This record gives sequence, structure tokens and C-alpha cells, in this order.
Amino acid sequence: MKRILTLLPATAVCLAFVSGLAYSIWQIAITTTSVDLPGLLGENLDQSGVENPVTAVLLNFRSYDTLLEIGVLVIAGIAGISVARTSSLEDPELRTSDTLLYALQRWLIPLMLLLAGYLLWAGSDRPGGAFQAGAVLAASGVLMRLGGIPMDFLRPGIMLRLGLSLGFAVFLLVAVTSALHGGEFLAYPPELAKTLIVVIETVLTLSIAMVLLALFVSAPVNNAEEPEEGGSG
Amino acid sequence: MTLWLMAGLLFTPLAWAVLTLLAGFRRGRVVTWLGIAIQVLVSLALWAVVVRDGGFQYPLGGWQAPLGIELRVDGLAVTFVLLTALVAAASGLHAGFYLDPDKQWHRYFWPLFWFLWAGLNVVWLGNDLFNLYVGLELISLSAVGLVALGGQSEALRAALRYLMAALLGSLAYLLGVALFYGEFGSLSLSGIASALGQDSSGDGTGFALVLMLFGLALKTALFPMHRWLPPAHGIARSPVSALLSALVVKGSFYIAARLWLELGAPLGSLALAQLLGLLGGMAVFWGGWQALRQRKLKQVVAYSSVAQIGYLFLLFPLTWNTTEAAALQAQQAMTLQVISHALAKAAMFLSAGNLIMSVGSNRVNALAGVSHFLPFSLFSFGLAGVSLMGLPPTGGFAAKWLFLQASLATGQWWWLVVLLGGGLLSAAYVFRVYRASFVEDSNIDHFFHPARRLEIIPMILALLSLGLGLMAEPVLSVMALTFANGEGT
Amino acid sequence: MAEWLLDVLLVIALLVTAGSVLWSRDLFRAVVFFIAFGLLMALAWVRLHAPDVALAEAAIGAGLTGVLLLDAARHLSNGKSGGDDNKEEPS
Amino acid sequence: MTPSLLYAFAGAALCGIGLFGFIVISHLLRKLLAFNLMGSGVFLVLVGLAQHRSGPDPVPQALVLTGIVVAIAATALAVVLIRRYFHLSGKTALEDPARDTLPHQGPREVREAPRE
Repeated sequence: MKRILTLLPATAVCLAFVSGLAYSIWQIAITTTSVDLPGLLGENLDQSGVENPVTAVLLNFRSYDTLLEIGVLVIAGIAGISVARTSSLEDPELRTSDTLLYALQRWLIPLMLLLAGYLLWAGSDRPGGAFQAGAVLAASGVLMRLGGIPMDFLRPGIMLRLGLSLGFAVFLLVAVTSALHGGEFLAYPPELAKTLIVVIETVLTLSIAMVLLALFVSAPVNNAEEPEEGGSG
Repeated sequence: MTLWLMAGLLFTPLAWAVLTLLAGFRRGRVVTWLGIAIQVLVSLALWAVVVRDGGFQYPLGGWQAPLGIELRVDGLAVTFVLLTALVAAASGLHAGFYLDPDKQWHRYFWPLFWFLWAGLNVVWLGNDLFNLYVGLELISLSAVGLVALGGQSEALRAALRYLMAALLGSLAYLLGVALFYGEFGSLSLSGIASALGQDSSGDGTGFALVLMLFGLALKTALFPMHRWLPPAHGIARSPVSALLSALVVKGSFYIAARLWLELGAPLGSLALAQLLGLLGGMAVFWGGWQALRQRKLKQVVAYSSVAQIGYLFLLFPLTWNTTEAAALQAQQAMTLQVISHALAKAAMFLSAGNLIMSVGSNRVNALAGVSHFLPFSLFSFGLAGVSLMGLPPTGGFAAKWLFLQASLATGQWWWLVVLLGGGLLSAAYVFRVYRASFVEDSNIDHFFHPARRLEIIPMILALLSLGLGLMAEPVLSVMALTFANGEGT
Repeated sequence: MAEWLLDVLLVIALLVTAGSVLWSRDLFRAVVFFIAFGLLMALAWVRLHAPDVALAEAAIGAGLTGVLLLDAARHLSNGKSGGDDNKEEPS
Repeated sequence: MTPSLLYAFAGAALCGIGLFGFIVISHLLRKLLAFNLMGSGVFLVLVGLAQHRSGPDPVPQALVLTGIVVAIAATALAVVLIRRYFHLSGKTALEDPARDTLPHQGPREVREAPRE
């Protein structure tokens, strides 16, 4: 009974929300826009240094968003490792001797690394790019970890922190160098745009993979090291 | 010159986040001092530039508005940038001595602190709806990380609660952005405003505005959606609480206010405006009442934030369809309230931290006798309280006075009840803390003495908040500055 | 016409999977449904002529989020720390 | 009516389903699933609505990519927090915190470890 009493208002709220949303989507769909952004984008695409318009938006026209978004990712990584208490990363539970996993690893990991490389390389003129490549790279890292392969660089230490911040730092350096040359923050010199974007994408791939992997690794908790808390009063 | 300042303003916090991530706590502290110095100087210089020449648009990457992201650097924005520099500098300096350097997780305080600062600057300067979304996420996630720092069970619960509320709020906001983009094909706030001005065919986007305001109000902890705030602000370390209460909740409110002032006239409605004002009024009473009933000192201060945030929402009814003069007064009142609350609340949390450190307990009753030992921190706490009560000549008084005038000018006399009642309630909870600290019964005489520098920082903030009432005129004249080439004031 | 049919089917599948994510009793199964949902989303992005997003959704949305959540679900339902509740919520 | 618009409406429905789950369910991991469903719905609305008129539009697609990365960052962080919280308290939901208001009485006055 009590459950129904809590469900009813929630249902009502959600129904009202969906109908309001659907109504305004319909209203918006039948009007016309005043700004033709895709057209504008097409006109400026050749100045961006890459052919894939999505990459152009992400890493040139709206690169500030992307810079901050990597910042968000790094924050999540920092916050994740700051609450983690896994000093020993080789969770014994994870050292599986699962033959299936082992076979999977042997075949899949090289394939995934290859895929990540391809995605990164393709990003400038075809679908693909740093995020996808980074995710695939992270996924192969997860597989390796599930297979119990030790990855020392993931210990909470300077290497981990360097890895977390590398992509972000390079991106930031590029952004500020352009400002030092008298341009705006984040403005690439047109002739260098392509090179810079490729460089940024490469380090971003590594960093994205690193952050995601670090978050995956810091999620498990074991009883290894508890004492500090409680006593902190 | 301006280009350098802008680059410095955007670059420093992000770069310092990386630097401090690589350093440990102690080295991070020294690095942070340098960063704070740069950031304060840059903010001051930018403020001076805008005061001299008026505001400007700053296209990032050299791409103009609909295609790229433009920042909007006007009087209100630089005022808040400067306020952030002040409060964050104070909290950062305080944290450097307050946090225990030997707890290994405190090293992560610095990078999160700098990311938070970066996110706040993004929000103050933002003029692109999606960019503002990313800025909001930057703020929320680093704030959640700061609350969770240390990873104790209670802190984690507060952080999770905060995270869930923040995520829901961001999604509501993003959904509004999606609808706006569908309607106007642009993400630039001023672009949308001018498109609405030309042919007010904003059908369907009224709902988008409602969604965004809901999401932002949730993140600002407006009354019925405030329940995540007290645990998070209460459990965090005091310098973190100061940052969260003084600045973080203001970030989302600021976006809501910008949206309302730009798009409220065509898309808002009387009912929406009055509803927001009403919720704000209820927040003032509920927050004040709850602050009076809390046992823990920092919970008192946290609930007081719920109440003080309530006042800000009077902006909505007082600027909807009112005369230009009244609307301007309401905006000025909002600005002063943001500034004075930020200063006073930061002072309060920092001095509350000192008091708790000194008596070794976070309960209000444990303060008995502390008035002999820590008069300085207690005095800062009280001074900040005077500003929250809205007594002259504080900034809080100036803000409430302007709200009062705007209410009278628009004939919405019912907000007077909120303004007077809220003041009385805040007087009551501040005096309750005072009374507890003057109780003489205690046989405890081993108070711990925090370092003098920990006590001076909140005192400076409290004095600034007190003096704001006297400097209100110049502050307000800067806030009204719009763009150099625009119509201006 | 066939195209329309495909889109409509895909949308229905999306909604049904989304429902199953929320209403399946077993947490583990909910996550599996969620991964399926991510793959369907990737298809939807292909239909919306957004191959970049489709790739990202498949890699991040379905792949990584899936693994992360599966791992967490396993941990939460094992309940090694006094966890009495791996069943449905009270509220 | 174009296919894009169909997906936009589907996105609206997903938002509704996700919101319902988010409000009603108290299990944290399921809440997180609901949040992700809602997020996908928002992304569909963003792209579907924009492409309804103009055909493929890279800008919202890029925004969605950004959004997906932000969402996974938030999700991964939440998972870390949830697992740690579960580890320490054995709980998978945020029940109402013990009231910290002035009690009518206080035998319940738990010895509070001062945090500061």
C-alpha cells in the first residue's frame, strides 16, 4: 500500500514530464531555424585541418568543450583514486586461471590494440577518433587486468598521476602556446592545425584509456588496509 | 593585454590542477600559493580592464559565436570572477594549514580545488549553453570528489547523494539545451536571445526553460530539493564546505539567473516566476527553522545556506514583467546577496572549522566555554552572522534593503514577510551558537589552539562582508556594465 | 517502407530493453540488459547517420560501462561486507 | 515525420522511463543504470531533433560524444563511490540519514567521532 502511494505520484510526474517533452518536441519540429549551423560548418571545414566534421567540431571549433571534458574525466580519475584503498592491485580473486579468458586474451588483446590504433588514425578523415580509440584501449587493459596481468603503472604513484594528466597537459600546452603567439586561447595556426590535432588526439587516447582503466582498477575494495579511518577523529 | 589576461585566467587553474596532481600535499601547497597569487592578480586586472573599457566577447580558438564558443566578459561576470578569486584564495590558504598533510589522500585536495576554480570561471564567463553544461559538470564532479575525500562511510553517503542530485540536475539542463538547439540551431545564449527578440516563435521552448530552471534549482538546493545539501556541506572538511556554500551553489544559480534575464521575458510566465519566488521564500523559513534545530555546528551553517539561497530566488518574480527600475534593483539585490553571502558563509565555515578543531567536537553544545579561549574565531563567526541577519551596515543589509525596495516598487508586498521573518530566524540561530559558547559550566579546559593564521583568514572575509554595505555603490556600478559596443547602462 | 519498419522495430526494442533494465529482479541480469541496450543505441546512431557516435557508444556505452557495472554488480550481490541486501529496494 | 523525429520521441520516452527509475528505485547501482538510460534519451533528443530538418548535423553529434564521455566519467566515479560505500556500510541504498536535529531527548546521543 505504502509502495503504491509512493509510486503513484512518481508515475504522474513522469507521465506529465514525457507528455510535456513530447509536445514541445512536436512544436519545435514544425518550426524552422534561423541559423544554419551545418552550412556554416561546411564552409569552414577546410580551415579546420581535418576532414571528419565531427573531429573538426570536437578538436577545433569547440575544442574548449573537449579540453574541459578531458578535465572532467581527469577529475573523476582523481576522485576515484582518492577514495580507493587498494594498495595491492593484484586482487587475488581476479587472478583467474580461466582458460576461456586466457584464450580470449591471447587473441583479443592484439586485435583490440590494432583496432585502437586504426580508430585513432582514421579519426581525422573518417569516423573514429581519440575517444573511441581510448575506450578500446581501456577495454583491452580491462581484459588484461581480468586475466591477472600485473600492470605496475596503475599503482597509485607518480606514474599513474602522470598518465592521468598527460593528455590534458599536452592539450593545455597547445592551447596556451597559441595564445602566446598572439592568437586567442586555443587558436591553432592554420598550417599546423592538422599536426596539432593529430598530436592531441594521440595523447588524449592514452590519457582517456588511462583514466578509465584507473577508475576500473580503483573500484574494487579489499580489506587490506583499513586502519586509518575511524581513528581519524 | 586582454588576450593575455584571458589566457591567464583560463589557463592557470587548469595548469595548476595538473601541477598539484603531480606534487604531494606539502609541495602542492607551495605551488598553490603561487597559483593563487597569479589568479588573484589576473582577476583583479581583468576586473580593472572591464571597469575601464566595458565588457567584451572573447571567441575561443578564434571562431565566432554560432560555430565556436564565445565567452562573455561583462561587469557581472568579472565581479563574480573576482569574488571567486577572493573566496577561493582564502579557502585555499586556510586549507593549506587546516588539512592534515600526513593523510595521504589530502594530496588530491589541490587538483580538485583547482579544477573547481576552473569550472567556476567557465560558468561565470560562459555564453554557450553546452559549454555551461560542461562547466557545471566540472564543478559538480570536483565538488563531489572534495566531499568524498578521505572516503569515510558518512562522507561517501553525502557525496553519493550529492552526486545523484547533481547528475539529475545536469541532465534536466542538458535536455533543455537539446530543445533549444532544436528550435534555434544555435547554442549561443545571446544568439538565442536575439533570435527570440526578432520573431518570438519560441513555441515549445518554454518547457525547455522550465526544465533548465528545474535542473539548476536542484543543483542550487532550492527548498523542496535541498535535502542533499546539508549532509554534503556539513560533512566536508571546513575549507571545502566554505567553497561549496560560498561558490558552488552560486554557479548553478548564476546560470539560472542569466537564462531568466535573457530569455525569461519571452518564455517565462507569471506563474513560474511567482512559484520560484514562493519556493525561495519557503526555503528562507524552512532553512532558518532547521538551522535552529541542528545539533551539529556545521549543520547549522549548512541549513543557513539553504535559507540564504532562498533570498536569491526572489530575483525571478521581481524581474518578470516589472518596470526597468525595479528589475534593476532586484538584479543589484541579487548580486549583493551573492557576494555578501559568499563572503559571510566562507567566513562562517572557516571559523566553524577552527572552533571545531579547538573543542574537538562538532556539536553546538560542545562549544561551552570556548568564548574564553577562541574569541577571535568566535568573533568572526558572529560578524559573518550579522551580515546574514541583514543588519546595517553589512552587505546582507544592503541586499535585503534593495530586495525590499524592489518588492514595494512592484507591489509584491508579500515578499516583505520573507525578508523580515528570515532576518529574525537567522538572528535566532546565530545567537544560539553564541549562547552555547558563553555557557560557563564546562570543566573541560584543554582547548586546542589553532594557528593564528587560521583565525585571521575568516576574520578578513567577515570584515569584507561587513564592509560590503559601505562599498555597495561602486560594486553595483561595475555589475551593471555591459558590452563596450552595446547599449550599456 | 522497410526502412521505416526497421526504425520502428529498433525504437520498440530500445524501449523494451530499457524497461527490462529497470524491472528485472536480478541485478546482474539488469546490467546484461543494459549492455544490450547500449548495442541497440549504437545501431540507432548508425540509423541517425552518426557513425562516430555509434563507435563511441559501442566502445564506451556498451563495452566499458558494461564491464564496470558487471564487476560492481558481482561485488554488490556477493555482499562480502555484511551485505544483507542484494535484493530489491524497500522504499 | 522523419525517422530522426521518431528517434527524438523515443528519446523522450527513454527520458521518462529513466526518470521514473531514478525516482522510484533506491538501489544505487540501479539508480545509476536509470541515469544512463535517461542520458541516452537526452542524447537521442539532441541529435534527432536537430537532424529532423537539416539532415546529418555534426555539431550535435560532437556534443553527444562529449556527453557520452562526461556520462562515463560520472558513472565510473559513482561506481567507485558506491562500491566503497557498500564495503564500509554494507548498504546499497541511501536511506534517510539519522536525524541530527535537536531531539526531544537524548539517550540516543551517540558518541560522535568529531570529524574535524
